[in-house]
Amino acid sequence: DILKVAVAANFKPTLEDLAEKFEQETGHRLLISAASTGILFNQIVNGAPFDIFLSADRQRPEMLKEKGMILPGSQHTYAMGELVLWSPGESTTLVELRDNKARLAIANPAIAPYGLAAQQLLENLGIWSYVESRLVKGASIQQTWQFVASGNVPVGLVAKAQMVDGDQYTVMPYEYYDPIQQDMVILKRTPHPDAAKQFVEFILSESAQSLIESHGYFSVVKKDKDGSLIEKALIDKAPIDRARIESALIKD
Amino acid sequence: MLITAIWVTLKLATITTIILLLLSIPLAWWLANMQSRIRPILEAIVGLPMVLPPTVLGFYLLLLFSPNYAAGQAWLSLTGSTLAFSFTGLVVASVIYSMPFVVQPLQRAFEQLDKGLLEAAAMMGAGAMDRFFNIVLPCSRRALVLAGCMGFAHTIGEFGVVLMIGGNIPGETQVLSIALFDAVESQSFEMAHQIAGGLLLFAMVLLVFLYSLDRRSGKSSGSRVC
Amino acid sequence: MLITAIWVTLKLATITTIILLLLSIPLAWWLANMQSRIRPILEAIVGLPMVLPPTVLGFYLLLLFSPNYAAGQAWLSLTGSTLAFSFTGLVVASVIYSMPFVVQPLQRAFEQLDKGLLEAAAMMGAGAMDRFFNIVLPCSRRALVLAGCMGFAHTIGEFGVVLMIGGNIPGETQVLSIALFDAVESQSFEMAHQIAGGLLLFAMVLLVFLYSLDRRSGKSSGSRVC
Amino acid sequence: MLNISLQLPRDRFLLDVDISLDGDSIWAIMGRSGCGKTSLLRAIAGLESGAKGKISFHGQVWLDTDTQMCVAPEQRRIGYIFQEARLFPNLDVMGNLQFARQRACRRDNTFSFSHVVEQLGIDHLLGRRIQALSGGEKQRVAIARTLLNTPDLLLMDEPLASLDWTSKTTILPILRNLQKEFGIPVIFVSHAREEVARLADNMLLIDHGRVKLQGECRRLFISMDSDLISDDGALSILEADVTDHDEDHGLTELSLGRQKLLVNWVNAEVGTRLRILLPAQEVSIATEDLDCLSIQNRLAVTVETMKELGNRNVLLSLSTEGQTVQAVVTCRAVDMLGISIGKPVFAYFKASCLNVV
Amino acid sequence: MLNISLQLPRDRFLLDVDISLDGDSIWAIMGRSGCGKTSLLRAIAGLESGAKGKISFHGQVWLDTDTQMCVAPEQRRIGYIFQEARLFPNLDVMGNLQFARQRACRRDNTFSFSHVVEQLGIDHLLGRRIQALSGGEKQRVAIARTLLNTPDLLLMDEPLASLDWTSKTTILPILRNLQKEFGIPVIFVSHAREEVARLADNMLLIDHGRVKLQGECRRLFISMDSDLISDDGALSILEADVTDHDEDHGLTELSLGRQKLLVNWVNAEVGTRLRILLPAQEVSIATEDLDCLSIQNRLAVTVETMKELGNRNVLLSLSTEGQTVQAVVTCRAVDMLGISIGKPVFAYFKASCLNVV
Ligand SMILES: Nc1ncnc2c1ncn2[C@@H]1O[C@H](COP(=O)(O)OP(=O)(O)OP(=O)(O)O)[C@@H](O)[C@H]1O
Ligand SMILES: Nc1ncnc2c1ncn2[C@@H]1O[C@H](COP(=O)(O)OP(=O)(O)OP(=O)(O)O)[C@@H](O)[C@H]1O
Ligand SMILES: [Mg+2]
Ligand SMILES: [Mg+2]
Repeated sequence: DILKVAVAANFKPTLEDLAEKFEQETGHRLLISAASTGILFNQIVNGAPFDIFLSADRQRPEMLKEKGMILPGSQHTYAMGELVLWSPGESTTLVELRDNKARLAIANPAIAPYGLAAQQLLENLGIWSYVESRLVKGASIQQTWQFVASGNVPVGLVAKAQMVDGDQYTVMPYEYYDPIQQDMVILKRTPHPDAAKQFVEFILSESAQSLIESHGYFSVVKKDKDGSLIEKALIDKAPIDRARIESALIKD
Repeated sequence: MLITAIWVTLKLATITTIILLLLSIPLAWWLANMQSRIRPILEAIVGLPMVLPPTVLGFYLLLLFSPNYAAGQAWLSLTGSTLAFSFTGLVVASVIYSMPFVVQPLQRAFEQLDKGLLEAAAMMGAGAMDRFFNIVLPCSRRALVLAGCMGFAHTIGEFGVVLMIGGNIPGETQVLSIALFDAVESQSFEMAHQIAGGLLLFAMVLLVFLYSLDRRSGKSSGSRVC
Repeated sequence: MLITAIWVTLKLATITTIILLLLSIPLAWWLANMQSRIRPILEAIVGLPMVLPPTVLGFYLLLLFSPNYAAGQAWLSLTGSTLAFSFTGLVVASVIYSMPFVVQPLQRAFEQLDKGLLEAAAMMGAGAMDRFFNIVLPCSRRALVLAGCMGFAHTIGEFGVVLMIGGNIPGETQVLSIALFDAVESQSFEMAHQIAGGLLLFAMVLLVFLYSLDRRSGKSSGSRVC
Repeated sequence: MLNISLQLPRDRFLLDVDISLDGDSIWAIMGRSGCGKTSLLRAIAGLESGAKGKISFHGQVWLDTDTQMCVAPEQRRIGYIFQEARLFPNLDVMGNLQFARQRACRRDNTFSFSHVVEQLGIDHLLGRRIQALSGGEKQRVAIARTLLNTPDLLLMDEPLASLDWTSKTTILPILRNLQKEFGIPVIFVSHAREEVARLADNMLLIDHGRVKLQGECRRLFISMDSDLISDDGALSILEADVTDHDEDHGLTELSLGRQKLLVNWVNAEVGTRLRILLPAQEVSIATEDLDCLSIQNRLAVTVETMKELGNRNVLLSLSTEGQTVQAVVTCRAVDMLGISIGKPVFAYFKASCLNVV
Repeated sequence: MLNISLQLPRDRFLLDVDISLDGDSIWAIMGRSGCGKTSLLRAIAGLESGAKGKISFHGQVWLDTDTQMCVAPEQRRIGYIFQEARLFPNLDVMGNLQFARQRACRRDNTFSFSHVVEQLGIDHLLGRRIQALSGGEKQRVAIARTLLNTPDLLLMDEPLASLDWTSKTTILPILRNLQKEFGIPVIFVSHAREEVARLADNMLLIDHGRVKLQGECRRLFISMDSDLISDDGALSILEADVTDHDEDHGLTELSLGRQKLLVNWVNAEVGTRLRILLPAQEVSIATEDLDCLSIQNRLAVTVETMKELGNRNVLLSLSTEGQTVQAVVTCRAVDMLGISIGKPVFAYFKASCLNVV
């Protein structure tokens, strides 16, 4: 079967790697359509012929569920994003950032999950008000990355998944922002529910998850003591770890 | 992959340009000769798609095409498929989006045409259609080429509407501009540069060719004043 | 919030349109009167920005503006600030993006101008500038209005480039089209409808007003043939 | 037969015309610049949307505002030579001619292509761009184009204005032929009295949108009330029959009743009736019959009327053989020769003064 | 003084002209349609980029391809009345006139605005749109516009072609005045011999891009070799002094040496030298001195030359008082009266035939 997969643009490179494996393993084919989560959501609501939707957030799948547009029980978190502070030139810290006049690139909190996370991080660290007027907001995390990569903004809060070998970056403490849960759903109108379920199973499989992890995401599954896979529930906020704060703020 | 995107793009741009010209030529002629007071209103309506961001225009087209609403429902029951996320839908959307860029230069050219020539043709027994095809269109050749180029180029470069309406489905609605966008988004800059370079080169060759076609009409009569 | 976006949008569109006209009028005149064989090449270059998806164009502008590269570095050392994410940068990007839509109708109008009128003016002692301002421009009034409208509307509706270059900074680079995009992205449809409706209404009023301005020149001489 | 009853508002007056023009003759329209000549032609052609009234041609109604009837210009089969040439700039000369030829009303060989092209002297121009033609060349191409279209009615707006005399004299007979041989009515606007006298049978004088005078040229040129008659403009039109040719001297002898006239050689058979234009200026009066004078023509006439013209000249109307000859002489001559109404005198004019048309 | 030495390639020939035109006279350019008249004017005006050679006006060099010198058209202070009117469609009639007025070369009152507007009869048109003017109205506005621009040299391309006779006769004196009173040289193209004879002092006949004849009109119209001379075209130009006025008869008496001429009343003081056009057609020959004839003018002349014209007419050149009068008579008259070279005869012509200019 051919599965039409709608994927949030940030996850597309990862999904392409996964797709190869999936196609080999199952013989199904994937047609990957990438766009921003908001666009994909609007398209799905208005009749887009997708089978599976890999969102960059948890909220849109939730909304689809409320509308009754998904196969019951098909919503799963498939990866979790991680924020990093990236300055390709001289490395910098959030403290320096608070005190100097440099611009800081984040994704737009209003429309991008990474943006929301960045805002939470900065607020929780108490430096939002310092940097707010210097923020440059990308419409997506990809754009935010481009702002920094092109050298137009010296520092940005981007996704770890975007970092490539040799990039110097600082991982931000995940306690300071709500987990960037990326959920997937199977759409109710899919003509290939079985293949779709196979795909979901595949994504949650250990091998897939380790590949996802290697692309810079938190894996969402852990092995149970008895070796069976369980879904990781990272919904509760982790307790704040003072030491991590210090290091995030001060370490260069 | 890229090959199919190129193919879809060329098909889309060509079909769209043809439909655009077929629709815009009579529309522009009608507007150009309209005596009514509502002409500026109609002209403004034709120009309106320009002021909406393409993605937003695409969004509203999505709503229009959606089976959730009357128009889309009607289309669905008529043809058995939705307009959105189909090649046909892309063509419809591109036509709407690029229409002003084709209608307006044509309308201006038609307005500037010397009416005396049409009177002369009429006196030789040429009816309205005859005059239109044998005088109006040949005399507006430059404007037709320009309008066609604008429509074609704009459709190739178009992206927001296509993304919204098309859904980026490879082989069906994934056009080059989206592939290019994807490449930039997924940091495949090598590929992005190649696609962008290829697009520019192709456009350059096409435009130079078309613009060279009517060298002759542009030739000056040797006057020193300009 | 919305108010500042409206303000930035209007400011951007107005300044861009003015700059566009200031640049395009001489450029179009130069192209229209060019005898050289390279004219089609120059014309094609002017038209090139059309074929690139705006976001991609924005991406390349981003590279151009970057202090990592020569052009951006030069600008930085000259002015002390980068072009990206500034209002000035938006203006530059919008001008580049909308240029073809302004140059081309102007060029066509200039080409269609009866050179005999210019000769007549020259014989009355009118120099090149005098002729240009007192004959060429007044005779191309419709095309100027059209070109201005296209530039203005296109700048208002422009979005990809602005999104890329602007960085969505309130009061500086956050324009209405981006606010509208944001609203659609975040499913704030109520707001999206309002902004879109307002934009359309504003554009409608403006365009109807401008197109009504030159009713007179459009008035027919009573001929029955068209 | 063209019946016209027409109102058309112009900037300063109403063009208000009610005439019928018979189809077997050539009509000239004259009048001062801006009097409405072009407007009238355009209304006949159906080009003026503001025209109200009735127009019919050979019984076929073209316009009737009462019944909302209006035949489209392209269906009226009119040939219209505009005041400007209006050639199609997208076609070359050949293309312009072919455009007209392909849409010809009749496919008969009223005028063969090569004949028209040759007569108008445009054979060498066929491949030219319109932009590289001179004023007169454009005008000739426009005439050729209209002729090749073989219209049923020909309207011409100053068709010969920008042509040299040689071109004029070759084109005038073609136009006259059009009417005489093919029965195509011709209506033309002209400012040149000479042209009108040579070409037209009938005339219409328009002033501020109204017909001021209408009728046969030979009558109008004689009519004393006519505005056209300034002392340098009066013309007589005589009809005479060919009686003999004098080959030695290159002269043709005509008879006007019992009197004889000599004109420059005319290629016409004995018995043909000819039309002669005689400008009043050319006629001199003698009280005696003279033979020591180079003037070859002498008619015995009687003074019918005498009208003093503004500048102390006198316009004499002289009758002979049922026709009228006009002469302009000075007051002084009238005094010296004692000319008075009813007096028999001799009218002298040179053979070469007579234009035979 | 305008010196022209010029080559300009045309489609079928090279316009190749080498002339100097003196600045104190009015020059006419004649020639068949397409012979290069307009091209010549355009080259003088600096409008033809292909023109090569030298042009200078009053010592000022306008063009010299050797030294790459070329004065821009707008700096040559030329008034150019084009074959088409070329009014600015974005301005109304008043706007067109003001455009020219504001750029006038001299701000003196060579022609006051109201004077020009009135003379050309366009006062009622001032507020009009260009599109709603008749052909002749456009032509007159174009003339007014050029006059108001007060140029230093006036070039006119068939300026009166589409005008009625009344308009022509009011405009001709204005143009003549321009040269005579204000010393502005005038060069004009015309196809109408009448117009040329009335307006021009000198003439240029062009054929296929080359000057075929050049010189004073009075000489050229007499010259037997001239192409212009068909038997209906020959003209004599005489100069005579006013000696008396005959108010009773509305005549003016002129003296041509010891002989007298009578012409229609001329408003000129006794002693003024006048110029008279006398068409050869108008002149009759008598072997005796007659007084029973209405013809008022009689000159005793001697036959100088005789030239047989194509159509069995003879053109006689008659000398009297150092001037030349031409006459066209039929061969028959020559035979009958026994006219031969050297024979003294009498030339008769009517007072009203003489055009005084
Ligand atoms: N731009 C041009 N390039 C080449 N040849 C031209 C151009 N314009 C006109 N000609 C040709 O040159 C010749 C002279 O043209 P020109 O306009 O000077 O004639 P003209 O004497 O003014 O004739 P007319 O009395 O008909 O106006 C014509 O044969 C014409 O076809
Ligand atoms: N479209 C128009 N609307 C109103 N009035 C017009 C229009 N066109 C011309 N006129 C006016 O109507 C009058 C008659 O114009 P028309 O063109 O019929 O004159 P004409 O007799 O042909 O003169 P000419 O000999 O100068 O060509 C003129 O006074 C002119 O100004
Ligand atoms: Mg007219
Ligand atoms: Mg000419």
